[in-house]
Amino acid sequence: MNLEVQLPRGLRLQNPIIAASGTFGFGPEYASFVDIGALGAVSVKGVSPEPWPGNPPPRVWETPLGLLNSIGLQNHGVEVFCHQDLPFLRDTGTKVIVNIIGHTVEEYQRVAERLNAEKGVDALEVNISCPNIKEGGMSFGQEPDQAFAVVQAVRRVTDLPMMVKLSPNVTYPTVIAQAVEAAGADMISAINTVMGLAIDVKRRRPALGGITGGLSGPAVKPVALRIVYEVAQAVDIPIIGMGGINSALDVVEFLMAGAQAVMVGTVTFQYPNRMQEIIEALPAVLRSLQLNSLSETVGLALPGRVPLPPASEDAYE
Amino acid sequence: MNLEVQLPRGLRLQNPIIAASGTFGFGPEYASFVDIGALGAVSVKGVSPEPWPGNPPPRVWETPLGLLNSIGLQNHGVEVFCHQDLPFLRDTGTKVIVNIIGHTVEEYQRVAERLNAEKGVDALEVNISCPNIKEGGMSFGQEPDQAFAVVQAVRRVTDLPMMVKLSPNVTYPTVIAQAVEAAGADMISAINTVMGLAIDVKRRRPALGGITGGLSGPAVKPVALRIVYEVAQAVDIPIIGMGGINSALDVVEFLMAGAQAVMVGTVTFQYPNRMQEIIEALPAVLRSLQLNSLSETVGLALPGRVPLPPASEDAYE
Amino acid sequence: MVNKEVGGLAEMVRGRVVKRHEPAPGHVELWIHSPVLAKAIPGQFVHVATGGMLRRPISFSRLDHSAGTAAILFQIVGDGTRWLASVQEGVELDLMGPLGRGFAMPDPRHPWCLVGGGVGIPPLLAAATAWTPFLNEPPTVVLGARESALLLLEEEFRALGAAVEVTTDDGSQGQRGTVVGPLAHWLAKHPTGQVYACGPTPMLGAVARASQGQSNVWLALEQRMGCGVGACLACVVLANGQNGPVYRRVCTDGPVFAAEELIFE
Amino acid sequence: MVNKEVGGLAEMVRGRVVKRHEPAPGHVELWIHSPVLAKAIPGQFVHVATGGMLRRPISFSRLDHSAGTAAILFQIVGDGTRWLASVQEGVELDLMGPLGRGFAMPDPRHPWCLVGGGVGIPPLLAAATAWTPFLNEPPTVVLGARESALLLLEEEFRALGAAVEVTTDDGSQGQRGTVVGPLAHWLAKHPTGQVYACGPTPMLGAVARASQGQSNVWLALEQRMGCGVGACLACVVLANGQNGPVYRRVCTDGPVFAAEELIFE
Ligand SMILES: Cc1cc2nc3c(=O)[nH]c(=O)nc-3n(C[C@H](O)[C@H](O)[C@H](O)COP(=O)(O)OP(=O)(O)OC[C@H]3O[C@@H](n4cnc5c(N)ncnc54)[C@H](O)[C@@H]3O)c2cc1C
Ligand SMILES: Cc1cc2nc3c(=O)[nH]c(=O)nc-3n(C[C@H](O)[C@H](O)[C@H](O)COP(=O)(O)OP(=O)(O)OC[C@H]3O[C@@H](n4cnc5c(N)ncnc54)[C@H](O)[C@@H]3O)c2cc1C
Ligand SMILES: Cc1cc2nc3c(=O)[nH]c(=O)nc-3n(C[C@H](O)[C@H](O)[C@H](O)COP(=O)(O)O)c2cc1C
Ligand SMILES: Cc1cc2nc3c(=O)[nH]c(=O)nc-3n(C[C@H](O)[C@H](O)[C@H](O)COP(=O)(O)O)c2cc1C
Ligand code: FES
Ligand code: FES
Repeated sequence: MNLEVQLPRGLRLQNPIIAASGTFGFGPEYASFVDIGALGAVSVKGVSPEPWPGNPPPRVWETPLGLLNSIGLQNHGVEVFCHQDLPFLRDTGTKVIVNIIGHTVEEYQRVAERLNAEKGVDALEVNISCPNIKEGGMSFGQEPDQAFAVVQAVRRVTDLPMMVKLSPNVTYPTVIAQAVEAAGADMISAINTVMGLAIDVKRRRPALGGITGGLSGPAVKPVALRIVYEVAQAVDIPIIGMGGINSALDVVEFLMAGAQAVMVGTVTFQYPNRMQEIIEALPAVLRSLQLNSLSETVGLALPGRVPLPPASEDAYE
Repeated sequence: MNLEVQLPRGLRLQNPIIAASGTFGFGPEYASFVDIGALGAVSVKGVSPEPWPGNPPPRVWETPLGLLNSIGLQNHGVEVFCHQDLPFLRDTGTKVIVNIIGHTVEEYQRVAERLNAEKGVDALEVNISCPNIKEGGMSFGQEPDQAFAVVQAVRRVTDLPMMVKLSPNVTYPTVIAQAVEAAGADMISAINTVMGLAIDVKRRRPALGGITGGLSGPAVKPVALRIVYEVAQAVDIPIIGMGGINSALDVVEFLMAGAQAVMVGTVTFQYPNRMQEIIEALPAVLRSLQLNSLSETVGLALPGRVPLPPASEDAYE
Repeated sequence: MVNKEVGGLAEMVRGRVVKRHEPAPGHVELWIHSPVLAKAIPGQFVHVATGGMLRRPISFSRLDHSAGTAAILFQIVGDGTRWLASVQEGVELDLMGPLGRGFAMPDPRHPWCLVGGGVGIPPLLAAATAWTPFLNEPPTVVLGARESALLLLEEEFRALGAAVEVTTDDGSQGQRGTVVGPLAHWLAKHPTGQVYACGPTPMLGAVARASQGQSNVWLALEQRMGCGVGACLACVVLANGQNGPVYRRVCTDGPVFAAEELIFE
Repeated sequence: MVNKEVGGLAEMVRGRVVKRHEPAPGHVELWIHSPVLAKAIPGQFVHVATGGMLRRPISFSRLDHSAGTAAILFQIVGDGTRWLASVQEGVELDLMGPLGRGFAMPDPRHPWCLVGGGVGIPPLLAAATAWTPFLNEPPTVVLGARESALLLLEEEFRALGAAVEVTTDDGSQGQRGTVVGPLAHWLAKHPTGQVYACGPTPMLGAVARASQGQSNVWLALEQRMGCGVGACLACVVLANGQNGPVYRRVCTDGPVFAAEELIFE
């Protein structure tokens, strides 16, 4: 089965499985465990114009089938990224998506502009979950006008395929989605982590050094599917879905909910190999559901697209 | 250990464990499985002025350590509730919290007023997650001004202790919390379910008859704790915490995050007895953490309240 | 007509598996020692903890008062039944039951017919076993299955003296087709006949249509459940209410309903 | 001084447990057959799948090239180690490793001292076993534990010819108090001494303070980990960077750091 995915501005993936930002480092870290060239793409950890220090530890904490993290977007900045990591990634043969972050609109622009100078960047992913330091620390992704401003500013300085990553921590995700579409986003990726907290009862304080953290992993899958499903009906640009994907069946859920491709994050920590296993399993899983291509699967569960239930429903079970 | 909890307007619970609305029916259903008189209180399924039909089935779907439901607030209306269910509950000796719902501000008022006529109602829980039919179906709990309006209207017609139940599906839960405090709420209960969706890949459509549903169970515990922790710092009224509680240790997490009492929901379906087990286990669990009362536990993890780490941290482990 | 049959009082029960059998590929029957469950009425169910967030409802296939055992026969369709299928003799299960309203015993003056499809067959065996001694004649039994290998409990029904007709989707045994053919035939010959059916919802819809106008047609329904005791309102089916359609609970208003109570889409 | 030691190339490994032992209450040691892991450098660790969302990092207590086995010794503190403790001989584990930078071998011209507290002791045994044959004299070993019953591997160190000093919190064996007393004493006598310490973070902070100014002090740290391979930036500790404090990764920059690299609060 042909697993290729054709996305805007000529971005073509050999398959729909992308390593999610922040869970696959800047490229080389997983090289001895994963055949990176076999992945649809890699989205690198968020990259800012200057190095960011990140949050105090502990930075991860397990919750029921979920993971809380408060890495605080530690990274060594776009310069080091371009010299140290990008050449490696370019040579793997996979598509490289650079997740960009900033504390102000200008910082986002600066990273995007710097990447124009580099070969081997296939797309940008604008992570709008960063605290907007000018607006008192609320994230850019939580207010439509701020999301619009960031995306429009980045659009002005880049011709690369650009996806914008939605925060689930908003009342109306579709409103943010429409704002970033209007600002020139080519694609939407969703979702980033869900805000959460755990208490370390022995130490009588929040478990994470950064107090609150972002929840990921299987626990958030229903939240992610809900947002993908709603956003798919609200915008006309492709969606890259993610949140709790563990298996090829999970991927099918996201495709049916309207995603064209998916990202896989937290499960990689436990099973570095899982992305490859999913790529290998996907054709058989689709066929077992009487589906013969990716494209006919995308959006199958959206309103107005529901086909008759498969005949087997009438059989005895 | 004395587990009593003293709440506003003279509402006193014998212990902090309350059956969560919608998971314990209208009272009699669990009578052969649970010693209802041993519970801190029971919050009944949402009650509206007239009967509501609810959503088409399937109405529940399991997700990774979570449960999606779309019951659609089916209930037989406040009249039937008062005649059929309330007398039973009154006789159990537990405190009775009536969860009230409406499609308009007037409907909320109508239920609250009707309950004024009844003995045996110890408190109201205003569920503001209902679709506001006048405002196009968005829930009352998602906009501060609408939340304010409902709560103020109910406050005008009742002198009962009144808690308001927050939706987690908002950008700024603290803003809603402050609005309902300003409108006269005596307490806040948090959280209601998190919006989610699952796909039934075999039937190629959303799994639930109501399409989207509310996520509950252990998966949402970090989300609930985050909101309790933030709201506890934003308002001066007591908080009843809930979301994914399965054990006495979970209860301690909520207490340390700032809740005075908790509600237990989804786990009851699997283990009807779990609330009683928690009540029995709580004193020993608190003592094992060198805590000698409920009151010293409440809010222990809030900023500025962190005591020195217990001495045992320095010991070899 | 409304099902007014009420079952034994439900309890939390720990029951040890005393026998395990695989009657067909992917199907397992477990005999559980539990005097409380053994007193169930055919058509009632037990809510089994299998490790997921929710318990799993399963009907009784056999109820033996004197031995104090109840059996459940189920198909492996997902995680819960997979776990349950892995349970070996000697293991203690965490159970709630008996739950729901079972079948009301037939009127001995009229003939009776049991119609079962797939894993809808087991509760009918419990019914046939309980009632045959008290009735004038053994039942007519119509059994349906996808294929011959998946046909359940045929021998047990024959041992009770029942007249058994078999249908399979692929014609590998008995008549090719569904249970509705033989049922319609039987109904035509027995206008006062009493029908007890259990199986997939589309089959029950077909049974309801085939028996329209008849008043003694009882259907045992399935629906995804939460609590199993009437508290959560998850397990509803569309039924005729006094003022139009209403949702009724399979766990406590059913699982057995009169066909005329229900609305099939 | 920065730890430049690099370990063997890490792989995904399935390793069978060939021996299981309980050296103290609540502690288990597992010998795993895996030629890949057996080539690890003392101080490196293995990332063990135990069913949770994250793997569990555990250091090697023994490394036997010729037998192709590596051992891990751990305390039961939560779900992951509880599961691991339940593993019996013959079971195959899902492992990633060897990971991290291990200890650099001591300079044979100077004396060396191993300082271990609690479950920080095991990796020091791997080091002592690997190095003693190549060095002029066996190490001085300072072991700390909460109480006598929880003291790990003392006999194994003595069997290597080490001079072992024991401290316990409650004085139930050896000197009452922490490892810092004997260490300070040893450092005073051996100004060019090389120290290798592993244990709870507060103990390592105390070791760092006691050895301030000394340059050959190596600490093996613990921190909650995600990936174990440097990708997620979860496992950081505060360290001295070129322009002030920076966060460095325990999994790939460590777990072994020079004491002078680190900032203890
Ligand atoms: C009153 C009643 C009696 C039943 N009796 C039998 C029986 O005797 N033999 C038998 O094999 N099966 C019976 N079923 C169906 C049985 O409950 C399901 O096959 C079982 O719950 C599937 O669980 P799972 O974890 O293996 O599957 P999954 O599909 O993984 O289950 C996921 C969820 O869906 C629910 N579910 C899945 N299928 C059904 C279904 N058909 N009906 C209701 N809920 C479902 C499960 O309970 C669970 O909550 C009965 C159902 C009901 C309501
Ligand atoms: C490099 C390294 C080497 C280690 N070597 C050993 C060893 O040889 N023997 C031994 O007994 N222990 C060792 N530990 C500690 C061991 O990793 C934890 O005790 C273990 O992960 C606890 O898992 P759990 O599920 O039982 O506990 P839980 O507390 O339930 O674990 C919850 C989470 O916290 C993490 N965690 C808990 N305690 C620690 C800790 N002290 N350090 C790091 N993460 C922790 C777990 O990995 C998990 O992600 C080492 C830790 C590191 C980082
Ligand atoms: C440790 C960690 C770090 C992350 N860092 C980033 C990041 O830098 N930029 C970003 O856009 N998303 C980041 N994410 C979010 C993931 O890319 C993804 O959106 C989320 O984890 C949900 O997918 P999952 O459940 O498959 O992990 C991070 C997630 C984790 C767990
Ligand atoms: C099946 C079901 C029905 C519910 N119905 C209501 C309701 O009527 N009113 C309400 O305020 N909350 C309702 N809730 C939400 C619960 O009261 C509770 O807020 C939520 O389930 C989180 O707690 P838990 O994780 O312990 O279940 C319902 C939850 C479930 C699972
Ligand atoms: S399963 Fe809860 S009402 Fe039927
Ligand atoms: S555990 Fe991921 S960087 Fe160390």
